[in-house]
Amino acid sequence: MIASQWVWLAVAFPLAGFLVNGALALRRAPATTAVSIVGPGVLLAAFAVSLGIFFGLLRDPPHQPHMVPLWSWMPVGSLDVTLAFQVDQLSTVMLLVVTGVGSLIHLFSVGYMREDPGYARYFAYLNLFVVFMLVLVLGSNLPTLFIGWEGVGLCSYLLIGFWFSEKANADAGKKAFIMNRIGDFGVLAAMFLLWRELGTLEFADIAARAPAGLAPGGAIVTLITLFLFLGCTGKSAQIPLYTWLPDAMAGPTPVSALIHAATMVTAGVYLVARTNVLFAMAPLSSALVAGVGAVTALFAATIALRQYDIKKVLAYSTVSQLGYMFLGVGSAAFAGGIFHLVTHAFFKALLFLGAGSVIHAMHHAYHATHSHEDAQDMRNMGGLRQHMPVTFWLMTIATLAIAGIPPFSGFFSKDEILASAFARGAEMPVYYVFYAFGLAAALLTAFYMARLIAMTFLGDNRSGAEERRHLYEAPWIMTGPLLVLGILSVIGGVINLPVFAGGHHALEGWLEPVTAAGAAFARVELPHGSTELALVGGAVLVGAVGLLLGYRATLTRKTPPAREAPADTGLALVLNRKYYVDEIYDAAVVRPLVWLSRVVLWKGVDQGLIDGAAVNGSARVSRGFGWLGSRLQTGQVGVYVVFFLVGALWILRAMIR
Amino acid sequence: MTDGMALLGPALGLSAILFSLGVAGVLLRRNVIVLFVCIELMLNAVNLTFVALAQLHGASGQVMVFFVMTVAAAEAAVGLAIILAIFRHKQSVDLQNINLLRG
Amino acid sequence: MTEFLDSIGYGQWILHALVLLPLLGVVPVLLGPESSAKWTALTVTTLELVLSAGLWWALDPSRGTLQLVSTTPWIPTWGISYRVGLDGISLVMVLLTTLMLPISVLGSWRSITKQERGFYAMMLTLLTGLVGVFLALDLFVFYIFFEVMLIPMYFIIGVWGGTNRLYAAIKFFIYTMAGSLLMLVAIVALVWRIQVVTGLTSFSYDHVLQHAGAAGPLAPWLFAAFALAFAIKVPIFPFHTWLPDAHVEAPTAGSVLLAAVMLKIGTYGFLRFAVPFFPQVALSPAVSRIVVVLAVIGIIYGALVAMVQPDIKKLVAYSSVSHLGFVMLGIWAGTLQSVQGSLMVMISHGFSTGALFLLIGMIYERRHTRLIADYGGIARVVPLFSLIFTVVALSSIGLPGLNGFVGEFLVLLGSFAAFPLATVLATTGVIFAAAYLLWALQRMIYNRLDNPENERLTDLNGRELAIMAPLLAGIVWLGLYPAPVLRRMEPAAQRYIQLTRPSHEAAPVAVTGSAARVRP
Amino acid sequence: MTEAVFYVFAACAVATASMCVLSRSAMSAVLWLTATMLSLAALYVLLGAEFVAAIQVLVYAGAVMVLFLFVVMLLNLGHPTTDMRGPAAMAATVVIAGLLAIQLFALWSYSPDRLAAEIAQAPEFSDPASLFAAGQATRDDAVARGVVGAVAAPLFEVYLVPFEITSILLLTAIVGAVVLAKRKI
Repeated sequence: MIASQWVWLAVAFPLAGFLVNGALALRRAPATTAVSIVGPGVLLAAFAVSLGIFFGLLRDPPHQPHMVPLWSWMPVGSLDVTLAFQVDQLSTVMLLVVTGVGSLIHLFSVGYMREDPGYARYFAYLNLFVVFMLVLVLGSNLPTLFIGWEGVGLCSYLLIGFWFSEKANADAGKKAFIMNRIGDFGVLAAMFLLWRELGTLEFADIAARAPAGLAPGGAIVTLITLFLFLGCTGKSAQIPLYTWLPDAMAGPTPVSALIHAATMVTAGVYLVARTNVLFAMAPLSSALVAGVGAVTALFAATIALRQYDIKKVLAYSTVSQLGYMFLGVGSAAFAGGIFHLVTHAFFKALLFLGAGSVIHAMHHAYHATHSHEDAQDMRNMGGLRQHMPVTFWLMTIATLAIAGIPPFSGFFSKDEILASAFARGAEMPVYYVFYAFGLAAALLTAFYMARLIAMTFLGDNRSGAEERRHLYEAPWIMTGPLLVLGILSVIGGVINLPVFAGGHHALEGWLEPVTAAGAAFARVELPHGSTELALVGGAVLVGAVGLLLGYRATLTRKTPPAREAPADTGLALVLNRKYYVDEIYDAAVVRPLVWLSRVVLWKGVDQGLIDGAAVNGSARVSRGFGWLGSRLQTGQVGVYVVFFLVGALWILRAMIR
Repeated sequence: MTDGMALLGPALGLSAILFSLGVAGVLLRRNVIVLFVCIELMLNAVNLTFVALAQLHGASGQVMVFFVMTVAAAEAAVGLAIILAIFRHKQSVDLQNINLLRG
Repeated sequence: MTEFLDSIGYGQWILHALVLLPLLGVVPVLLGPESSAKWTALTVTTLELVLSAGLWWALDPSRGTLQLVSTTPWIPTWGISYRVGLDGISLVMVLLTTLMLPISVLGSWRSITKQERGFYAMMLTLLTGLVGVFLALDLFVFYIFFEVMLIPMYFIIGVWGGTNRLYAAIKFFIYTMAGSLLMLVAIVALVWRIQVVTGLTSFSYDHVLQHAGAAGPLAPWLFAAFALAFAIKVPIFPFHTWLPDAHVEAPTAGSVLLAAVMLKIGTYGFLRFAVPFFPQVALSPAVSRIVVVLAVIGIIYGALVAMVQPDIKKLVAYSSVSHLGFVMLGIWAGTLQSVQGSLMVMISHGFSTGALFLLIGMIYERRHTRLIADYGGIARVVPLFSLIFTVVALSSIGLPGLNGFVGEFLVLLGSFAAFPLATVLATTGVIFAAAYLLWALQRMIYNRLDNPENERLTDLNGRELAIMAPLLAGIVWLGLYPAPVLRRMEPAAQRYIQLTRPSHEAAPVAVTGSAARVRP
Repeated sequence: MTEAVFYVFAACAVATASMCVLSRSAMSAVLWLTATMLSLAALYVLLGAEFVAAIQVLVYAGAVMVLFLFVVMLLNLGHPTTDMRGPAAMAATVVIAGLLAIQLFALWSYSPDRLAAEIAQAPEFSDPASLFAAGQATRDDAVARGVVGAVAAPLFEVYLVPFEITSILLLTAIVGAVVLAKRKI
């Protein structure tokens, strides 16, 4: 047990790791062993600290968060932004998830990235990411959170563009950063509004002052929450700012697991849960949150149906699952949203790492035969079950979890969100629609996950005869973390078991002190009895049907390898091209903006109007006068004399009376 | 009052006539040498004024005439040298052919 | 430290020493051999930096008034005296200046090869002008320093600049001159009006400040003249077009000083002179609206135009237009947070833009091109350069934890109460900032290395690292722990607010009733 | 008597000056100007400036005009048809020189009495008598010290520095003239 005051250690360890690895990265000579020890080591140390703090909190659950001020950051008049951490039930949960899942992914990376020339740089970035993520979840006020908020975006940018020599990777990183920035704009605007209205940026003070200082359901609180949610859509890849996340798969796969599945992208959900009182006070915004979540869940799931890149499927799946979480927090089930965040961290990290393991194997196989086939295309896989049994079984577990099959973890969390949305429908009927969307998304989720498993692991192998001999299971340093995540995916639901399963909503009770402020304004009464059972049964049924359909639809048809595959047509093409959203954004926003900047503003206004007309124009006018003057200089002395005499006469006229 | 003082007005009038004649010459002639001659004429007109007013103001007026003469001599020397140089260059002393000052 | 400074009478001579030392340094630079000019200049500027460091302790941080004031009569019949002094605002500006000078001298170490004596003499003269501008407390003396710094810069651009240097230098000169001459007229007119009312002819800052109300109906015109001079210097859209040309053509040191210090003279002028003299005019709704609209246009316009620049120096130049827009917004919003934020933006813009220009200069020395398209993928060959370039770019973008964020955040937070819509629009600037710098970053140091000329680039050497080290330290320090700087400036910022809005409380304004209810 | 002599020489001066302006060749213009100068020398005597008159004859009419003659002969311009300007210039000349003459001829009416009256009205000068007193003092001086001494005293006392500067001017002019006129140095 560790006192909460020592929470800064959890941040300091990865920070030290970042500095060490960063220094090693700048050296010409690789220091693989040192990096392998330092990189995951600091994470494990941070995890140990987190566990200690957690047990300390468990023994004596506080009603007020423990504040750990570090130093005064921006003291200006009555504004006194302190760099401070707060340890409470919510931040502890996040702390555990970040350091725990983070440790596993760091370990996995040791195996996955070992041969990369940028190994030390990779771990430096990864450690730095953890630093910022911890600052994000621990920050006791919005500016501190914002350090982490932007910091994780930076690390995401750096890691997506890790292999920066490919323009596509660098593009993807930049896109992620800029889209996140659009969201950050929202967070900033929300901060300004909060400061004006409440005179504070501390979470504790916001929770205390908001009920009195803001009108529930009023325009101000709605605006604040909308701005906050804009930030969440950027960070957590919701409509309309989701397009960066699939592109972000350009980064190394463990990065996708850590940043783009388990931790960073869930920051938006965390932020909503953290400011739950505001969202609870703004039912309109909550409905929007839930609605965007539900629509995103369904929308992304449809796209995932026709993706061939194994990571792209998982990316859209992540977008879709994040939609679920927002559906949850939008339905005032803040604990439910966090619950799904936790279980999703387990099984999605597992899925990504499993995919990483598969890609690793495929990559090595293609590398061995000097083939340039796409190691991530599922059409080139198939039948990997024989070659990678551990990965196969673990990914199957994760699939069952995400599909919502009891008793796996995803079942409980997903079910709770759907039930909450259904329950909110009693107050606002539009939530029934959201519920339906969620259910449909569940069906599609099960479908595309079954398709993924079937295409990858079942059926015949399509990688090629020569390559087949080089397909091996990953080493223990990679399968070990997978195994742990597999266990967590199975039993993860235990942290918040519902009553019908013999539990008592432990997580909900644990988070009670944090969500209490919001609960005063919006509280979900989960359905009981037959309704509950019907909902549960429906969800399970949908999941099972989806799995079955996906399995059958994939295996009954013969899948040709990528190089022989016919081009998609019709709806499949639209889905494969992600509804052309990227193209639409490009044509509607990016290109016009660049055109406006280049042609209108720069060439037109700056060079044409201001410089050309005004500045050089005045120069031209004075030169014109100068030319006129020089015309008078004929060089004929007589003319000068005439001028001179006329002037002299003029003066004489004035002098002689 | 001496005799000369009664001549102040007529002397100034004569100086005006001579000066105007000089100006007319400068405007009328193109030959650079004649131009110089006319300028000398104007200087002489001014000298007359100085001398006439010296009756009232004291010897300063006469001293000024010395200075004017000195400057005139210097001007004549340099000016004529310039004319020589230009003539060598252009084979002409006609002002119309000399427009080095053209802007 | 304070005791030590007192014991050597620091406060009595330091301001004069700071102004005179560089001027005296010109003599050995010009008389010495060509090869030792840079060493002399480095010694003098470093000495100046060391000397000026004591100001940090010499200033009483609890008072917002002007301190260490020293007056020497100069032209008594016109009421002109050599009067210098400083407060928290001048303090940080002077320190920024004295820090930037040795850095730019080091930055010119290899790149200036012709007429070195002249160049370093110009640099030292420029230092006198810059320090003097921030210290002057007599309008006439201020004007003189304002011009003094103009001339060396003109020569630095015009003699040691790029291919199109004459156009840029003359444009810079005439632009600035046009404004400053109007300002001179305004100064004289103001002093004359005050003389009519009070019977005392004095260019003294305090006297003018106290009686500026005497301007009467002339006030709008006088303010306009002051504002134009400073607006050109800032520069505010649409008076900014000299900046890209000057930056592109200037040698590295010129760009650094132009961006890091000289632009701040415009905003400093607003803070010190234009607004406190004529608060009724400057903060009237009509003028406020114009300034705020121009500031917001500057922020967004600068960012958008920066985005499409093919020349990296021009890109940074336009980004300056964008950043300085924040400063103007903050000054006009007039809350403690926004004014402090403006000051922070001024400082951190000095650090990050100065560092950017230095880095561009370093890579330019190697490749002799400023076109972004000529680079690409160089992170692989020059990792250290790329790392530092990335950090500096991120600080310019305003990443929290680095210096750029603090100022922008405070400006926007403080301005929101006064101009909500403008502030929200200005906030979009952070998006565009990310867009233009990251895009440039990607095209320069990421992507594929497809130009064989870039293969041979060498990474930063010791001297260059020594140049960047203090700047990087400042970037991180100001980003994480700006509190000492903020505390130094706070009384002066308070005083500015009191001067301009005597009726308002200087504390952050809670406009709405709801907030008032919450406050205990 | 004095006035009659004055008008005779004045008429001579105007006539010769007119001939100088109108004469066709440069040579005769120079000679006519010399005649004007001699007439003026006579007038100087009448106005009480005997020393100036002597210098006028010796230096001006003697030396400077000879220089002109030298140059005219050196250039050997022959007999040009005319160097008069065209009718437009003629008209301009008449207008400008006429206006100038009219303006300046107003000076004719200036007598010492009128001057004294105007000076007395002007607030800047207090006493017209002090001005005339200077003239009287010069005449007294001339009686006492001779005509040369009357001019020499102020020249070497009050105007010493300008006098020295004039000598430098002359030196410069000599050097300049030599440099300009020589083909090669």
